[in-house]
Formats: sequence, structure tokens, C-alpha cells
Amino acid sequence: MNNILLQSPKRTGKKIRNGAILAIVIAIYIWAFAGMPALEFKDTSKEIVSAIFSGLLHPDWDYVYYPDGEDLLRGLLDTLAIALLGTVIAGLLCVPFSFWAAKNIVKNKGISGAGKFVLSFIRVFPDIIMALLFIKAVGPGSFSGVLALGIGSIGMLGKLFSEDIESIDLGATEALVATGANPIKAIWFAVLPQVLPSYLSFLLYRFEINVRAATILGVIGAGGIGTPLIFALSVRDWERVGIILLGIIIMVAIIDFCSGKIRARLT
Amino acid sequence: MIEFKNVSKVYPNGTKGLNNINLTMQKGEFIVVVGLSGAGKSTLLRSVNRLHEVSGGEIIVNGKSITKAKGRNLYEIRRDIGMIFQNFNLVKRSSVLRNVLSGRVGYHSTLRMMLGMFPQHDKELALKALDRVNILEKAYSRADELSGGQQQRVSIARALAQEAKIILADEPVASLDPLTTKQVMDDLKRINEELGITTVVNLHFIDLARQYATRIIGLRAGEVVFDGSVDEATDEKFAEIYGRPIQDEELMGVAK
Amino acid sequence: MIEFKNVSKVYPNGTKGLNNINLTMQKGEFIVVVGLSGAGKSTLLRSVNRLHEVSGGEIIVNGKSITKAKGRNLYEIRRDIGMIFQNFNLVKRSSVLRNVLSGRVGYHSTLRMMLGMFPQHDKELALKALDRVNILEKAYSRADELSGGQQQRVSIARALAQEAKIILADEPVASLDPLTTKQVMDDLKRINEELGITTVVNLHFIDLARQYATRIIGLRAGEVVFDGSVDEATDEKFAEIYGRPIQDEELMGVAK
Amino acid sequence: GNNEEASTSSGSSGEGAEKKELTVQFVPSQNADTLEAKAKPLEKLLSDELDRAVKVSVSTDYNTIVEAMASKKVDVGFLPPTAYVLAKDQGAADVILQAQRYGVNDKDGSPTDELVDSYKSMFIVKKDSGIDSLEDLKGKKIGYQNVTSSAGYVWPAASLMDVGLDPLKDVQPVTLKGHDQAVISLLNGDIDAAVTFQDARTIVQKDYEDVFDQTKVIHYTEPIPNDTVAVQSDMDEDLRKEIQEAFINIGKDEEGKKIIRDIYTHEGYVKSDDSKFEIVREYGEKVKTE
Amino acid sequence: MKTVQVKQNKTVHYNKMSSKKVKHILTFILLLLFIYLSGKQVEFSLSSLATGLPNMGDLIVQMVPPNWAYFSNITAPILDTLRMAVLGTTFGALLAIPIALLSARNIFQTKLITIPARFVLNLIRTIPDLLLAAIFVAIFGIGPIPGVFALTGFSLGIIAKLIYESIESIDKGPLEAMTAVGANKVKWIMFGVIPQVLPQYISFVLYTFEVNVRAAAVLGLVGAGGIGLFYEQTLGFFEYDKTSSLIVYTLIVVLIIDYISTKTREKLV
Ligand SMILES: Nc1ncnc2c1ncn2[C@@H]1O[C@H](COP(=O)(O)OP(=O)(O)OP(=O)(O)O)[C@@H](O)[C@H]1O
Ligand SMILES: Nc1ncnc2c1ncn2[C@@H]1O[C@H](COP(=O)(O)OP(=O)(O)OP(=O)(O)O)[C@@H](O)[C@H]1O
Ligand SMILES: [Mg+2]
Ligand SMILES: [Mg+2]
Repeated sequence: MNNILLQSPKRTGKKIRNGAILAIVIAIYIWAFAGMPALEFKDTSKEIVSAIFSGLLHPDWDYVYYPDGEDLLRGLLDTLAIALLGTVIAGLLCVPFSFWAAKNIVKNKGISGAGKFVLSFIRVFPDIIMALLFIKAVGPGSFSGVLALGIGSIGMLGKLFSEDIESIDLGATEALVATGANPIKAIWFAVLPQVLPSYLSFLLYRFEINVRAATILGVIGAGGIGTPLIFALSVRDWERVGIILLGIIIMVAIIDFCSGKIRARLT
Repeated sequence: MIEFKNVSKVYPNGTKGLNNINLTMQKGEFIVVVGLSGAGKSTLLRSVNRLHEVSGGEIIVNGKSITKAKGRNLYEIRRDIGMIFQNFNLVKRSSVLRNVLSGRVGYHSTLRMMLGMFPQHDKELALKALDRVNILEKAYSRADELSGGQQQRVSIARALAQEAKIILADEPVASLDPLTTKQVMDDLKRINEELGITTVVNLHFIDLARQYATRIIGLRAGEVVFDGSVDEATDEKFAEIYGRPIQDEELMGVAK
Repeated sequence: MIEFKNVSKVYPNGTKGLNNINLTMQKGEFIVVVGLSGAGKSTLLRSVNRLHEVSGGEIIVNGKSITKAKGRNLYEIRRDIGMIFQNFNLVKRSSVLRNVLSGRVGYHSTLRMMLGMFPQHDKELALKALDRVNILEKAYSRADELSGGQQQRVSIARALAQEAKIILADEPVASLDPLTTKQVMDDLKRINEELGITTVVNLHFIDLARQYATRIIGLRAGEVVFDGSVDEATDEKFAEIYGRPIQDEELMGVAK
Repeated sequence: GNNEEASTSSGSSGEGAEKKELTVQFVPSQNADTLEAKAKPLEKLLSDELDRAVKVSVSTDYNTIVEAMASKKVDVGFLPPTAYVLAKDQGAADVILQAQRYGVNDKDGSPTDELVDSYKSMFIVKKDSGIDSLEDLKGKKIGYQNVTSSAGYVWPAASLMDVGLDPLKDVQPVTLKGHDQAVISLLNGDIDAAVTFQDARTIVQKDYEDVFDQTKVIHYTEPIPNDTVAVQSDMDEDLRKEIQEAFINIGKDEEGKKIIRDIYTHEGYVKSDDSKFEIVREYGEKVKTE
Repeated sequence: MKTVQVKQNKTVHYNKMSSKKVKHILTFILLLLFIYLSGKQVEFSLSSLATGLPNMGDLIVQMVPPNWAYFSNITAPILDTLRMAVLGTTFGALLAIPIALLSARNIFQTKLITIPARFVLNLIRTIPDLLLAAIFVAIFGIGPIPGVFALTGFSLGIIAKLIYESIESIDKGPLEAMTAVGANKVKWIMFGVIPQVLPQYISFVLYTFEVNVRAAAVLGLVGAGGIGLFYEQTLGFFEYDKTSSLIVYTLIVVLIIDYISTKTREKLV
């Protein structure tokens, strides 16, 4: 038996290329680490961290419910409504984008590339500017938050979903094509059933992110529990932060539980 | 009737799938295509309904050139060709009935299909097709709950419901037990005889080929090396199709 | 030696996979298990190395009860049992060599395996195994670049490299062409004879069973309905294993 | 025409153009040590005073409120002085009122009993740092807020320029987010001096008790005008007057005062006009970075 | 005989079907109800959107063309951001591996492991970036370090969640093969799981890297520099042409990352 085979037969060209890539990666890490100051623990850390944690551990229970409104429950409800609507809007709008950007559906590389570019563009658009645009359109409040989340989420959902479409089994599509289906029918009968579970799973995931994105929307007064959270953080009212966090954690846990159940049903 | 005129197929990576094929398949024939793995059997079949684009030549299906057809015309030619895939190509997550019904989409408008509004007639047709392959009771099961043999039968039912004039079957009995194999082949044969549907089947089993075919086509390296009736397909001919120029590395230890 | 003592297996959904099986498989035997689809062949095989937990009874492999083994002991019993799967179960994205080497992980420390440091000896063993199934030159190809027959041979090489004392093969030749089928079966037979490895193969093909087996076991509905030498396995016996009590719905149209 | 757009939905009192819903947005001033993200109480006070539906929202970002006022989506905005000037210069808003607060005791940050319409910013350093005057800051690390912040950048930068130091080049500027963060960064030695409103140390005192013992003030800036109440530029005179009176009344009413104090730390409102903000423009020009 | 059979079967199945259908329809109605209620809660109004939409134009007009000269000012902060993103993503990606494995139900069949692991994961994902930042700033002072740590926590949440779901959907075959070979859990994971999820893992890590580059706002908030601060500044002065330069610059960086990530994935898949 020939012993030459004991060595991997990779060509030297490939070896050099891999070596070069490795060198570049190492260089990037050196560059990144070099920009970091030395790690040191600050004098104030003990007092302040303990203040934060004692606040978090003694949440401001009163805040849970005020008879006259503007309490935790109302805030969470508002957040939930914003996130739900935002996700529904994004969920509907991302579908055409995803198919546009999937290169196994749109065979022309240029066209699917353009779809990918548009999705990238939406993704780099900062939430805060998205929100600003909609505040100009509909005024401050939850509605502008919904629109900002709805449009802003298209970028991520579209990207994840189009990649999922790219990875499906094309056999079933082929079978449909063979029966004489046009592309739309083929997608409807062969692609959609396959991608539906992951589509819904991405939606649920994004829903959860949108619930948490309330923090960012809070900065600009776009409604939800975010505004009280930002206010509490900026005056270091840790008890208030604690109760709000607890509220969000419980809400996210419930969503996660439900989405797990739904996903289990789907697959 | 299917006519191959100087058909060639070169894959993007340079592999020659088909090399200047000239064949005429008559209406009502039951043709079995045999050949080694990689001989081009699948490529041949998939060129007929243009799942693969050929690189040269022309294929005429029932008088129309499928290689030149576009849009609606192409869809309509394909509608008349049913295909049974080796790995079934069912939508696993859809119900059996829906899979069978999907064979009917070529007959209706896109909008109607998107709304899932199949006429009652289609449903009956689909159920009848399922009944014919004896798995009617699975109509509302999800396709992935079925055993391999049952899935294969669903894919046959899909081709039946399509009311195609030609059926192409790519290794329809691989990984089926002998009994199911017989059932599937019998069924193809019966459809072929009863409805006069032209049937082209890729097979690995010589005995099955002899038993069911009216005509056998042998492929090797993308070329037709045998084309004749069952009687002409002697053991020697098979040996020629499969055997002689087997590369050394294709043989396992014992043969050495 | 493999001993089944009153082994039963009920699937969570209530299906009886195996029903009170008692069998003794001797060292060096070449056993072919036949039976209809759904008869329990796979279940039987997968119980041996406990890929399935049995619901009752005990299985003794080379004197040790695998059904009772835990942790390290279990891993060591399994290390001595090679398995060839119908659908190969290769890591498609890894190289052929790495797939074969993965058969060796039972022999080394976890840490070493995490670093992927296989000793030179193992590499030689893996390459020898590939050589034996005649695909040495594919050692550094990715598994998904291989044809079906070649992938099946990789999975045989994995079992060989494992230096197992028992080989279980679940329909190892489904969807292979006749030539490759012969190669694979010859190879299994040769390993069985040369190295005295107990071999248990599930098969759908009667002729293959007759040709290669030293002993044939027939299953039906989870029970052993035949167990004997090749000579005893007459056509009538096979008909009994497969045939008689076929449910109506298992028959296709023609049979009615 | 524009007022129509401004009112998103007509509430219970939606008859006639005059009774359109009024939208108010509140951005807290930076010099507040307690804040509540509450809109309802003010909503109620104002709608009682004005006898029309009022919708109040809160936000921490004044850019959005200015933009919303520019597109007539917000009628009344509580704007910090710098933001007001920018809004005014864009033709988006006119000031009608200014908030009043109690002054701050220089010594311990406690409130005085004198109502003022301005506040101050200050430079703080560690007691043992040996820095005693602005001149000593040359080459030191100074924690600013964003360059748009009156108390966190503009006024202190002007003070530095008064003693001949370039606020960006002669010291090492560090931009921080939040006045509390500035105090903490000073405490843990990340910066040598911090500029904050007077007296941001009380916020940090909750977490870090001896902050007043460890730090000292070396300089107070000139007074900075308090928060404004501004209206969108198209609003007609009558409505402006109505709103002015409404706010002033709220400040005088016992119950109203309690609410605006608890929630917005305002003590009352006085009439104001754009001329009072010339100083903001001047300072803005003075420290303009480019 | 046959037709009777067909009909019998049909009725049976239609009945079965309808109960399922009713369930689906009810779920759908419930969802619509939720959406409707949410719409009321946030005062959803298409007409106000339609009338207000032109207002967006005012802003967009101010954003084009971008202020090209501003590019040179923001190169340094963009590089800072990249640096933090590189480190934060790396740490997060490494920590995500064990958590994702522990959360995947096909790796650990027992709920005793997966449920606590998922709980921890949820906890990490819920903590707002701002709070995370506040804590890290208190511990490490201002500068890029708290930024890196905040991003670490953030990336950990994203990657672990996405990857455990893809682990749960891998091909069982190779796992069985590894079991049959006698591998213990660690070896089983090394040879059966990792090769299968590696492409997705890399793709998610690169995706997260991209998200982190954009999460500049968080970094700005903790005083870590980066471009977040510049967004605030340009918005504060209403210099929208500069804001759009920031967007364009980030877009370029993101596109480059995207290109590299696609190439890498193509090599790997
Ligand atoms: N997509 C492809 N790209 C490149 N080469 C291909 C492709 N598909 C098939 N081939 C090659 O074309 C040749 C013919 O393949 P084909 O699938 O038609 O063989 P086959 O006769 O159906 O074999 P099998 O019995 O294994 O199914 C083979 O050499 C194969 O490797
Ligand atoms: N995971 C499972 N859950 C429930 N039932 C199962 C499961 N796996 C197999 N069965 C059932 O157990 C019985 C035996 O199955 P098994 O896979 O052993 O059959 P087999 O003889 O290998 O058939 P084939 O030739 O089709 O592979 C069948 O009725 C099958 O439906
Ligand atoms: Mg083929
Ligand atoms: Mg089986």
C-alpha cells in the first residue's frame, strides 16, 4: 500500500492559501487585541455592582400595577402589542424579499444579488433613524414603533429566510415542475410546505427580539415598557429596573414556552 | 411518441451525460433502460421533460419540440408527462392527498391553485389513483409517516392523477421488498396496457427488465449500446452493457 | 456470539416491533435476515447494539449483556460491533478518510479525539480498509462527492477499520446496481470468511440470501417464522415468509 | 390645514377645528435626579385646563420631538435649551414658556428655596487630585457629554475657552453617556475631571455614598436657561395664549404643582421668548467644532 | 364494492379532517383577534400613515447626498467598532457552543439538562444591552472593554439560540453511526454533530458579527467610542447628510463582511 497517501494530498497552492488565511485571521486578532486597554477592575465596581444587584433583587413591586395606569402591566401589554404587530408586518413583507434574494429560486445571480443588497441595506439602517422617519410620518407613539419594527425586521427575517429557502430539498420542486406547474405553483406546493416551519420559527424568534427591542424604542418615545426602563436606568433606580426586567424575563419566557410548543407542532 | 434527435448533454463540470442519442419511443411501448451506475439513465429520462437542459439536439414529445418550448407551452407538454422519482420527491410535510393533487396543478389557473381550490373532480381522481395503488386509507396521513414502498406508490398515484400520456420512472423499485417491487411493476405494466400510456423505466434488475419490458435500451457512458426487444436482450448482451469494460477500481477484492 | 433471550420491543406508539425473540447467533456465521417490509428486520438488528432499547428480554453479546451495560462498558461492547446502514450514515461534509477514522474513536481517550489526533496506526488501518473496498483513491474526497455505491463502501470500510468482531448490515445493497451489489456482498462474505467475523445482513433479495448466507432467518410481524440453513430455505418456505398472509391492502390492483 | 394633520385622532371633544386633540411631548431635562415616565397626569391637567383632548408622550431623545414638530405631528414640546434653539432655527418651534426650578445649594447639592429659570453646570475633580482651577486641567482627561449637551459640553467648553484652553485640543476629551456615568468615571479614575449639571452627584449618591466627600467642584459655569415649553411654529396666537395660561395655572394650582414637581421636577412656568436664548446661540457659535 | 369502500373511507377521513380544520381556523381567528386588539392598543391607522408618508420625504431629502467628506472623520470610530465586534463576537461564539449543546434535545434527551440550559440562555437574552453595559462599565470603567463584554453577552444569546435549533434539525444518521461505533458523548459530538452544524455555525457567527457592527449604539452608550456616538451627534445637530454617510459607510463594511461570509460558507458547505 502506498504510504504517500498517509499525507493529505492537498496541493501546495491550497496549502499556501490556507496558511495565508490563517495568518490574516491571526493578524486580525492581534490588531483587535492590541486596541484593547489592560483589563482592570475599578475601585467603584464593588459598591456600584452591589447597589445594582441589591436593586435588582429587591424589585419595586408597587410598580406592577397602578390603578390609574402607566404601570408595568400596561407597559408590557403595550410592548407586546407593538412587537406582535411589528412582527406580523415584517413577516408578511419579508416573504417577497426572501424569494427575490434566494439564488435557487431566482436563477439569475445579478437579480438575487440585488435582493440580498436590499436586505443588507434595510439591516444597516439604524433602528433609531427608522423610528425617526416614522415619527415624522405618524407622530410619536406606539404606532410609529410598530412601523419602525415592522420595516426594520424585514432585513433580518429576509436574510435568514432566504438562506433557508436556499437550503431546501429541490426534489419536490422538481416533481412539481415535471407535472407542468409554473414557478409560482411549484413554489406554492413544493417550497412553501418545506420552509413553513423554519419561517414560523424565525418569526417567533424575531417576535421575541422585537419584545426586547422595546428598550431601544423607549429612547425615542415610541411606546412600550422601554421608556420607563430607560428613565429608570438613567436615574439609577435599580429597584424599578429590577421589576421591569423581571417583567420582561417572564414575558419572554412565556413567549419562548409557547413558541417551543408551536414549533414542536410544526416539525 | 418521444423522439431524440442527436441529443447530447454535457454537465457544467465537463462530464458527458449523453452523447449524440437518437431514439424513437412509440406510443404504448414499455421501455426499460438499463446500464451501470453513471451510464446516463437518469440524464436521459430527465431530458425528456426538460428537468435537465440538453446541450445539443432536440427532443420531440408528441409532435412538439420540448427543447424549444417556452412558458405555457412547456408547462402543457410537461403536464402530459408523469414522472416517478427514485426518491419519491414527495413534499414530506404535506398530506398524501395533497401530494397527489399536486399532480393536477397544471390544469388550473395559478390563483385558483394558490387558494387550494381543487375541483371535486380532481379530488375524486386523486382518491381513485390512491385506490388503484391500494393506499386509499392513507390519503390524509402526512407523507413522511409512510414506509418507503408506500411513498413510492404515492408518487405513482401522483403520476396517475396527472392523467399523463407518458410516464417516466427513474428506478421506481429500488429499496422496495420483492413483493412491493412486483406490485409496483405490475401496476406500471397494467397502466401501460390498459390506458396505452407510453412508459419508460430505469432499472437495475435484469430479470425485472426481461419480465416487464417490451423493449430494452442499454446505455453505457452516455451512448445507446443496445436497443431491441426482450428476446434480443440475451445474457451476452447484458454482459456487454454492464460488464466488459469495468474499470479495475470498480471491482472489489474478490474479483482480483 | 449473540444471544437473544425473550426479546420484545414495543414502540411508543404501540407497534410491536419484535415479539419474544429467542435466537443464538454463533461466531463466524453469515446470517441473512429476510422478511416483508415492516417485519422487524431493522428493529432486530438495531437491538443488537442497542440503537433501540428493547422493552423486554436480554441480549448477550460475546458473553456480556448489552441490554444491561452502562457507560464505558456499553461503549466497549459497541466498539466490537460494526454497523453498515442502508443509507450509509456518513457525515457528508467530512472527508472519506475522516468518516472511516470515526470508526476508531472507541479506542482512544476523549481528549485525544477532541483534538482529532489519530495515531499513525489508525490512519494506516483506515487506508487499508479503504483499499480493501477498492476506493483508496477517494480517501481525501468529501463523502458527498461519491456515488451511492461508493458511499456504501465507505461505510463498510468504517466498520472494517473498527476491527469489529461482529458486523451488522441493514440492507447494504439497496439501490446499488447489480455489479456493485455483487462487489459489496462478496466483500462482506470475504471478510466473514477470512477474519471469522460474525455477519448479520438484512436483505430483500432471495437469490442473494441463498447465494451468500450460511443461515437464513425469516421474520414476520416481529416473530421468527423461519430459521435454518440455506438448503432448508426452499421456495415454499420463502413463500411462507413473504407470501401467504398478505393483507389485502398490500396487494396492488392486479392481484385482485 | 396643518392643525388637522397634527391631530391624529379626535377624542371625545372632537367637534370643530378648535377642539382638535393637542399632542404634547415631553423630553426630560438632563438635570433631573428623579424621573417618572408618566404622561397621564399631565394629560389630565392640561385637558382640564384647555377643555380639549390632550395626548402626552414622553421620550428621551429630543431629535425626534423636533422632527415631529417640524412635520406638525407634535403641537407642544418640552425642549432643553440647545434643542429648542436648533428647532427654532429650523423653523419648527417657538418658545412660549420656560420651566422654573428651585436653585441648587453649591455645598451639598440640596435645593434652595429660590425659584429660578436657569441652572448651572460645574467641573468636578477628585479632592486629592491637586487640581484646583480650570487652568490645571491642561492635558488632563475630561469627561464631556455629547457635544450637543448644554450642561455636559457647551457651557463648560465655553468656560475652558475663557481661560484660554481649547476644549478639544488642550485637554483629552472623553465622551460619556449620562451625567451619572461622568461622576462614576471620575470616581474610578477613568477621567481626571467631569462636567455635569449641578448637582449630578446626588444621583450617584444612592449607589456610592461618600461621593461628596471624595470630589470637589472647581468651577461653575454661567447660568443655562431652563427647559422650554415650545409650540410648533404654525400654531395660531389664540391657542398659544391658551396654552401659556394653562401651564401657568397648573404651576400655581396646589395639586398641579405637586404633579409637575413629582414627575418632571418643575416648580412652575413663566412666559418666555426667543430673545432669552440668544445666549445659547452665542455659546453654540463659540464652541462650534467645525 | 370498491366504490362503497371509497365512499366509506372518504366520509371517515373527511370527518377526521374537519376537526383538525376547525382547530386551525380557531387558531387563525384567535391570531386575528390578537392582531386586531394590538392594532387598537397602538392606534394603528393606515390613513394617518398614508397622509403622513410624504413627511418622510423631507428627512430623506436631507439625507442625500451623503456628506462624503465626513468619511475620513468616521474611519477611526468604525475601526474601533470593528475591533470590539471582532472580540465580542469571538467570545460570544465560543461561549455559545456549550450552552447550545446543552440546550439541544437531540443531544441530551433528558429535560434535566435542556430546561435549565434554556433558562440560562433566556436569561442572558433578556437582559437589556443597556443594563449589561451599565454593569460592565461599573466593573471595568469606560473604554472598549465593557463594550466587548456587552457584545459578548449579546452574541452569546443570538448564536446559542440559533445554533441549538439547527442542531436539533441535523441528520440523525451519522449520530446513529457514532453510537454504533461505541463513541461516548464527547466523541459522538465531535464526529457526529460538529461537522454537520459547522456551516450554519459559521454563518450565524458571521451574521452576528454583522449585527454587532451595527449594534454600535450600545457601544456608544457605554462610552466605548465606536460609531454610536457619531449617530447621536449628527442627529443632535440635525446633520442628516452626515448621518447618511454613517449609514453608507456601515453598509460598505457590512457588504464586505457579507461577501466574505458568503464565500466562506460556499467553501464550507
Ligand atoms: N449535476 C451533475 N453535475 C455533473 N455531473 C453529473 C451531474 N449529474 C450526473 N452527472 C454525471 O453524469 C453521468 C450520468 O449520470 P446519471 O445520473 O444519468 O447516471 P445513471 O445512469 O442514472 O446512474 P445511477 O444508476 O447511479 O442513477 C455520471 O457520470 C454522473 O457522474
Ligand atoms: N420509530 C418507530 N416508531 C413506531 N413504529 C416503528 C418505528 N420504527 C419502526 N416501527 C414499526 O415497527 C415495525 C418493524 O419495523 P422495522 O423497521 O424493523 O421493519 P423492517 O423489517 O426493517 O422493514 P423494511 O424492510 O421496510 O426496512 C413496522 O411495523 C414499523 O412500522
Ligand atoms: Mg440515476
Ligand atoms: Mg428496515
